[in-house]
Amino acid sequence: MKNPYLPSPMRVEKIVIETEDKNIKTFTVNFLNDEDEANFSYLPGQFAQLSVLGKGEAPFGIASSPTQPDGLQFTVNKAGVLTTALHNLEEGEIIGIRGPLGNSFPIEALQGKTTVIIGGGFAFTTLRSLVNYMLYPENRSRFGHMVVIYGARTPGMLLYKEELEKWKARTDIDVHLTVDKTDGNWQGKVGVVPSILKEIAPSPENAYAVVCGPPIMIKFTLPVLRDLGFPPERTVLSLEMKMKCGIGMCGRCNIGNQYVCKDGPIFTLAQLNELHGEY
Amino acid sequence: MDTSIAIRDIARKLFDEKRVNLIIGFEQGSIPLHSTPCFVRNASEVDRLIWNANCENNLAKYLPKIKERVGIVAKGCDVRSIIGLIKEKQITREQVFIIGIPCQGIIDRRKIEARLGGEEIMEAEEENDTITLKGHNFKATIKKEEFLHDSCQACAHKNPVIYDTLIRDNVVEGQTVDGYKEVKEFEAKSPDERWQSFSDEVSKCIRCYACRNACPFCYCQECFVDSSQPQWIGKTTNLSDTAIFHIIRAFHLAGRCVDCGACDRACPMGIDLRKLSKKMEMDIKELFHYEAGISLEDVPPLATFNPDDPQEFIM
Amino acid sequence: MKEVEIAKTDVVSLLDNLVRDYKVFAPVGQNSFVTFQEIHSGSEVSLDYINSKKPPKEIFFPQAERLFSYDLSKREGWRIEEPALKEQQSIIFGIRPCDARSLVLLDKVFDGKPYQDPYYTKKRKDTSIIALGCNQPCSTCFCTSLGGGPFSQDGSDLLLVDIGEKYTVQVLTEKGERLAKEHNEFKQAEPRSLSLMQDTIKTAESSIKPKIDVQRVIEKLDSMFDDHFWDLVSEKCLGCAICTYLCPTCHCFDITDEVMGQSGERVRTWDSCAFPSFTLEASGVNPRPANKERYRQRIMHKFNYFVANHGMAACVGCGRCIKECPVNLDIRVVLDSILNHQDAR
Amino acid sequence: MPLSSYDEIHETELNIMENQMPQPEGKADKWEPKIIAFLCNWCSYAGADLAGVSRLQYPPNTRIIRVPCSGRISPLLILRCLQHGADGVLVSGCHPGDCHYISGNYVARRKFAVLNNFLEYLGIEKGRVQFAWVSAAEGKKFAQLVQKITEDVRKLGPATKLVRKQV
Repeated sequence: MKNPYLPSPMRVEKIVIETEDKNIKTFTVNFLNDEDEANFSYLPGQFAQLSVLGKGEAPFGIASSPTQPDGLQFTVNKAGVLTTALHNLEEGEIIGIRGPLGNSFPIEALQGKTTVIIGGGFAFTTLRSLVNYMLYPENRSRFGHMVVIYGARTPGMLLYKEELEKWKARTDIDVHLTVDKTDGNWQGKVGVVPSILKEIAPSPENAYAVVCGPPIMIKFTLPVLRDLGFPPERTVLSLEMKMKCGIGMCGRCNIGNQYVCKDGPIFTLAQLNELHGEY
Repeated sequence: MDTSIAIRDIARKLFDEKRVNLIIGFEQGSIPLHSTPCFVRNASEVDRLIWNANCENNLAKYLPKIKERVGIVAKGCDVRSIIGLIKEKQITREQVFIIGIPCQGIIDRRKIEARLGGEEIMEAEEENDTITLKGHNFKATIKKEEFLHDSCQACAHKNPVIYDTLIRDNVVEGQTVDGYKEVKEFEAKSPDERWQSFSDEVSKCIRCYACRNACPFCYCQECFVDSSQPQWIGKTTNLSDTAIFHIIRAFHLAGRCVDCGACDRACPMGIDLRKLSKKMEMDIKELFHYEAGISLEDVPPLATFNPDDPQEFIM
Repeated sequence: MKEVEIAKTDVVSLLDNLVRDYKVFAPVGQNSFVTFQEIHSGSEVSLDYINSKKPPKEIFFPQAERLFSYDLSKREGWRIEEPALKEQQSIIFGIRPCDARSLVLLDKVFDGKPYQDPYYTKKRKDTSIIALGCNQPCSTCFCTSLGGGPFSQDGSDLLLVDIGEKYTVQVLTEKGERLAKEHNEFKQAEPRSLSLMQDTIKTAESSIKPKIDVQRVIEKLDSMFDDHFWDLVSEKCLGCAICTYLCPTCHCFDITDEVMGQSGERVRTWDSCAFPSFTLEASGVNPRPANKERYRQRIMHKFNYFVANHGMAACVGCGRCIKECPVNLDIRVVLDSILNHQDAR
Repeated sequence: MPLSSYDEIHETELNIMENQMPQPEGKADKWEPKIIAFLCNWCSYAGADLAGVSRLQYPPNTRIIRVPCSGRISPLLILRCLQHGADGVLVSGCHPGDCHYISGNYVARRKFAVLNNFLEYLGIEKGRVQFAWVSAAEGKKFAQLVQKITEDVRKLGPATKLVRKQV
């Protein structure tokens, strides 16, 4: 029996500062042991527990796509003890990883459908994984048209800026970037994600909406999706809760009888409507 | 008049006159020798309110988060806690209507259980100065005064220091035991004996924090033990962690604790918490001539100073 | 089912024999209450007890347990050390049937699908359970409402029934059978003993009342999540962890790194849904910000969520939370008020 | 490093404290007292500085942590030192009347009086935790003080009572 509490070592290969406030960094990490690498097969939407010995452990959505050859990526916002410890790391240092944990975005269900991907702030990480996964040449034909609506407080707070540019250059994906506050040079939209969504009004026909963002964004986005005609069964959310074990035992991340770490973090709105809400 | 009835009459009047939105008192508990806190919101519910020698909780605990006008049934020690809370600006004097109970002391269930040696009490009936207990194989009548809680025996303020109404005549003040006797006995031991005894006590701790949560003065938004940024002390039941928890908990109550005994009664493991708090109380009295919860005017001792404070211990 | 019997006078010698081959945990009186402790001779045990202060869950799920340790002075590489899970056959002797039953329930959490907890399961698998039935259940016992009983066999390998001079012993599993065979203190049960046993069981079972309709509680809770009920029922709760820490079925935990100098360890410690820090996120958001949400979680988890996930309520009716609650917030009263609750909407 | 929040200040102090802590050594015969000194920025730290620039000799067993005021020292910081391997703790601030913040040391004095009694009451050896007033001009006093506490703690031997053991 494999001990699910034991982290496997990974080397931090690269650290990129993503945002102008320098509070969000993306870490590219690689397994030290081939065996660990072979055991780590994941899909977009899943997360992993990252360890800094002496500081603890915290869950992070996997920001890379399994189609990427260059290791795993995690984008980390500095907020607590562990994230601060991660931010203090230098390239070459070793961290621990447990995972992949949780379920993934409903890849099967998205096949042949239009996918409207709606993200806000630094919660865009697993959505980025999904977009890259779907855009991957060998996968692309399995999925229909893609629409991305992504918002941040300011242009400088958008993640993955170079990649966003590449996406924009493609014709099989509509990318709408928006900021709450412009900095003058900003060419994109200005406004919060729900209002931009309303403005763009993607058709719900044969389409899925995948939403990930801060609670306040989700709160105002869901009614817009409903009005646009997206049924709860085709509205997909990724949730965040405080987690410790990541394997459904420690008891804190439940929404009703579902554990976000084990049964989630991806739920359809239809599923969530069935559950008692504390999130 | 029966105290319970007197409380109900006052409570009814307070609701009728719209002077409070809520009254916190006691109602009959679900098992023998237990009363339980009771939140009454209108006149039709006042008959739930009771008074007996098992009304052990310090209801002042509930005041800090209450925003409305509130009536509270309060024993001598509870009133002293309310004074502290008013001084610490957790509640205003105007907001709270004190239904003061001159208190004859409350029963320490554990003392009775120890006397019974493991027999379960199935029924208990209180009558004036005695309680009649019934179990599977026994029936006994005990004198209340023999089973009062330690903090009640050491209590020098049985009558409420302040109040809006007094529910019955004042009782005769006076301690039946010297409250600092145990502290002094403890002090007489050698340092190693003291440490051993302290470690034995705190090693029973299961970190349930009932002592903290039962205490009217533990109202911090985030307790130091819960903080994760930084994590001040370990989460384990390692002696070092539990010892530091208990030292700091006692210290945080220095000059504030009124020896209501709520922590002691709440502790499921029977840790002698008063041995810590009484030492604090005694020292504060000796060093700074201060007794907590007696007056609304004087400044808490650790929030002020006197240029001539003792400092022999400082080099 | 097979029965044997053992004279009360032989229990000490049985235990003396058992401690030679097994790590034996049994009720031991200490500090005016009884807890389960490892014993080294039969004479340490006090079987004349109502129930242990702390539930025996801590034998498998200790309040603080090392998951692994590491050395921080090594900057290079990665070295974490798993604690060796010892090969040690153990016995819990004299556990009450409610607590034995709680282990069945904990198994569902720690030994489920898809993850198994190696620390718990290893100890659990290597342990035999010898339970002691309750001739005189407490006034706070409500095991029969939860599908258990003073002589419930769930979770036990052997079950002792006190019939005066002797215990009859119900042999419930292969593990139990082996134990009964290996130790000659266990004798063939006499017919008279068996009929005494039946009488004892019947008397004890009928002494527990009233029975709470837990099935209806479970169903009613389906629609009570948003009810004002929780504001009122949680009002007097102090938010301490007595009820969760002393509960034989509560199993929530925290994981922290504890460092001393350069040597660190990752430890798992009991945690409680009653604590604000349980769900407080690093961002400062707390999905269960007050007693209301936290007490609701406790009740919902035990009597609704756990049922949905594992087919049984996460309560065995041992009554510890009732006895120890500092404000007498009696879970039976809460269940009753759920039953009597009229939907306000 | 800019400190942005109250929490971060605490975290930083703890980190300093733990990093300052001399590493546990092998055998008892090699044991040397490890002492943490919390010195207020305005008087005692300057006093220590003066001891240094005056080239006064004192034992090297003490690690200094500069704090804004003796009033900042919470009993928890002291206990954490003892928990994490310090054998002694010294807290020093400005003389009464000289506090940069007018009354910080006066309030601290009351707190320390209670704490000092309480630690002794619990059986923590007298002398493990000591308090002093050292002004910016008292370089010599500081050197003598460190000399004294080092000797006191050496006599007491390694602190064991509050030391954290692993699970």
